[in-house]
Amino acid sequence: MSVAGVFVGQLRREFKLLLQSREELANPLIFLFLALTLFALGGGGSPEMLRDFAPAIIWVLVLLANLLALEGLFRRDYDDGSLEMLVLMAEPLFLPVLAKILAHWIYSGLAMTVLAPLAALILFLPAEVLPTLLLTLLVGTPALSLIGAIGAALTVSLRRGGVLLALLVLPLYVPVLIFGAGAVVEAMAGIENMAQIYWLLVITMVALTIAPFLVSAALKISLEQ
Amino acid sequence: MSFETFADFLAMGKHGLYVWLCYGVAVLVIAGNVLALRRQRRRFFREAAALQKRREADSA
Amino acid sequence: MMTTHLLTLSGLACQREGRDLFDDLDYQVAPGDYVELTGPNGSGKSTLLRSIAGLFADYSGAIEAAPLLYVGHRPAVSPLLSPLDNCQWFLDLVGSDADPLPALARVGLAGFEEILCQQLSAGQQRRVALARLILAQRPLWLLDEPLTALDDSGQRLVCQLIEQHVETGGAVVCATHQSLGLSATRALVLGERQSSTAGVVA
Amino acid sequence: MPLKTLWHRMGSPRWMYQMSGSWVWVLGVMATVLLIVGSLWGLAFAPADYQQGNSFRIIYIHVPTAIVSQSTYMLLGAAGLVLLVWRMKVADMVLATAVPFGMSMTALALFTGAVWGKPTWGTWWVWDARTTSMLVLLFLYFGLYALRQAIPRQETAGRACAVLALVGVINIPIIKYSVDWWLTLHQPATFKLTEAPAMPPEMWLPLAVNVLGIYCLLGAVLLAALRLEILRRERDTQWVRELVAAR
Repeated sequence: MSVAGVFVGQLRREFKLLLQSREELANPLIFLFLALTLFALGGGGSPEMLRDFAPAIIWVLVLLANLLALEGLFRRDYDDGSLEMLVLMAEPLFLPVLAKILAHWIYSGLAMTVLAPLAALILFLPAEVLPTLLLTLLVGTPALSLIGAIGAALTVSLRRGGVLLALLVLPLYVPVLIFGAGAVVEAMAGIENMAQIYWLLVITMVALTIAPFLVSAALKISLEQ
Repeated sequence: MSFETFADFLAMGKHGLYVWLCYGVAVLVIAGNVLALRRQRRRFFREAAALQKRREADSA
Repeated sequence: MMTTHLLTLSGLACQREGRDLFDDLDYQVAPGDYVELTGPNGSGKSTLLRSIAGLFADYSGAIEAAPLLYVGHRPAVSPLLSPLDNCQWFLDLVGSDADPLPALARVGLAGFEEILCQQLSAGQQRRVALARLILAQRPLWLLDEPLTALDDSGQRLVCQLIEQHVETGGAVVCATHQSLGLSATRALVLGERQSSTAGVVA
Repeated sequence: MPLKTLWHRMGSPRWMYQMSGSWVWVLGVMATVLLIVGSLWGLAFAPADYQQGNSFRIIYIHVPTAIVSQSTYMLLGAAGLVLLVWRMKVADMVLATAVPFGMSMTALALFTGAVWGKPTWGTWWVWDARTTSMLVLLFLYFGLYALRQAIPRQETAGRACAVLALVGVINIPIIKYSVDWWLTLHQPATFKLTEAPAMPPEMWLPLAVNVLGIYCLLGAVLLAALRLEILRRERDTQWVRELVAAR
């Protein structure tokens, strides 16, 4: 029971924390739509210009919103000492870490996937491409949370970790962006794009198998201060 | 030798600017690396020697 | 090869920022021992505790410790959760299915179990950390300044818990500025290099 | 010297310092000779490319720097792994000293690639697969450099950079593949800067010489930087004091 208990216990704690800080966790989503409107305003709201760029705009902003949501992953637990208790007590550490990353994905990646139709609407993305957009977001955003968690763990103990976190993590997001946005662009052009979605799945699977261990190592290192 | 005269060699058939720009910057970057290391090494020995002299002065 | 000792330090040495914190420290803690770790600020009390707990790795020498619980400066109590939720998470973490309520009552949080910790006082939040000491059932306790933010009754509670734990065969290593005044107290003083070895009381 | 003791001896900084002294000079001289010979050969004696003319000669500096910038990152990843698994001091020092050189080589490769693009495609910057993965690699280097500056404690900074270097190394092939796939798809049959069609020997021989030369340069610069880092970290030891006094 104990191994599953650790995972479920950590997940239960994350959801309880989620309930208490709903407004704060909605901020990345609000940022996403705020930035979308800026793009629309910047482009003068003309459908032709926005439609061609819609996949790139949506995916880049999902990346940035995910980055903003990473702050909440370890920072709060580090400040009140729970992260130290977690690193000390949890054996194996990667299980509760995986639970935290799953919770983070739910309130960032998954939430953005659910809201993606709205984003596609205001950028005039053709309706027939929407399924591809949702599929790429669903498959790609877990990789963002997993890879981003490594950066978050490395910078959790630093006072001004924000910009550094972006500098560490965004280059690692490049493949996810390329395959994610690429698949949607190809869907718009009517070309077969399952290959890109499979590649997204590969990246997410690789991240799923490697990232939790790297995050655990990074947490132990960050707590050495 | 694939150039008749030295002038042709420099001009490189209207691509001279690009080729010599690349090689010039390459030499600068490599020399920069080497000189930076040499300077840091000299600074280390200067500071270490000064520290040592101060230690001897204190303990004397 | 688990000797009877709950904690064995052999040839322990550590430098931080070029200063020797402790050097060639040999020390044993047996069941029933209460050790008070004292010394000026920055003399390495926290570093020693964190090294024993396994949080700090840059030391030479060997540490052999029984299963332990480390309570650091920050009580590891999430303000957005209630004391009950905090303890329940901790119990899931260590894989124990004990009931947190009696422990919370024992530390004087009866009636506060469901209130968010952010509405409790700093002293009450530290009591949640003390409840964990009871729930953890770990033989070795490492406490870093446990008296901070506690009122008199809180400090008496800490002393009772330590005495009870020591009587039942546990051991406590406590870093503190003011002695807890318990009966069988062994002292381990960390300070300038020359006094650290001198102060070691076998 | 059996491998076991070599591996063990690698752990002692003093032995590393003394052993590497002569190697810095050997590698430094070889690098200078090889790079001069290779460059002159490529610039003056190699035939011009029938399509690109003489701007093709930039390949003799662009390719070597591109290759060494990627192998330096691989070296950083390997040093990270050794540091995390065996906690060897030398690996920590390699991780601390190789980043500036790797960063400058990547920037140089990027610069020469861009300048080469001007006569070839008429613009200073083009989102070609090679230049783009070079750019992302440069950001990975910036990440490593920034992380080391951000963490005050040296041992913690070393191990944090080790984790980041490992993540980076795992990502480089994925980034390269995704960039290659995405950009070559959208630029039909652009001329590939490096994998040129089968080059005749008189074209790729100087290239091989320069690649060898740039690796010797990597060896020389890395060992020199490593020796300085050893001195800095062992500043309070007796043998370093004697060295300083003897200077």
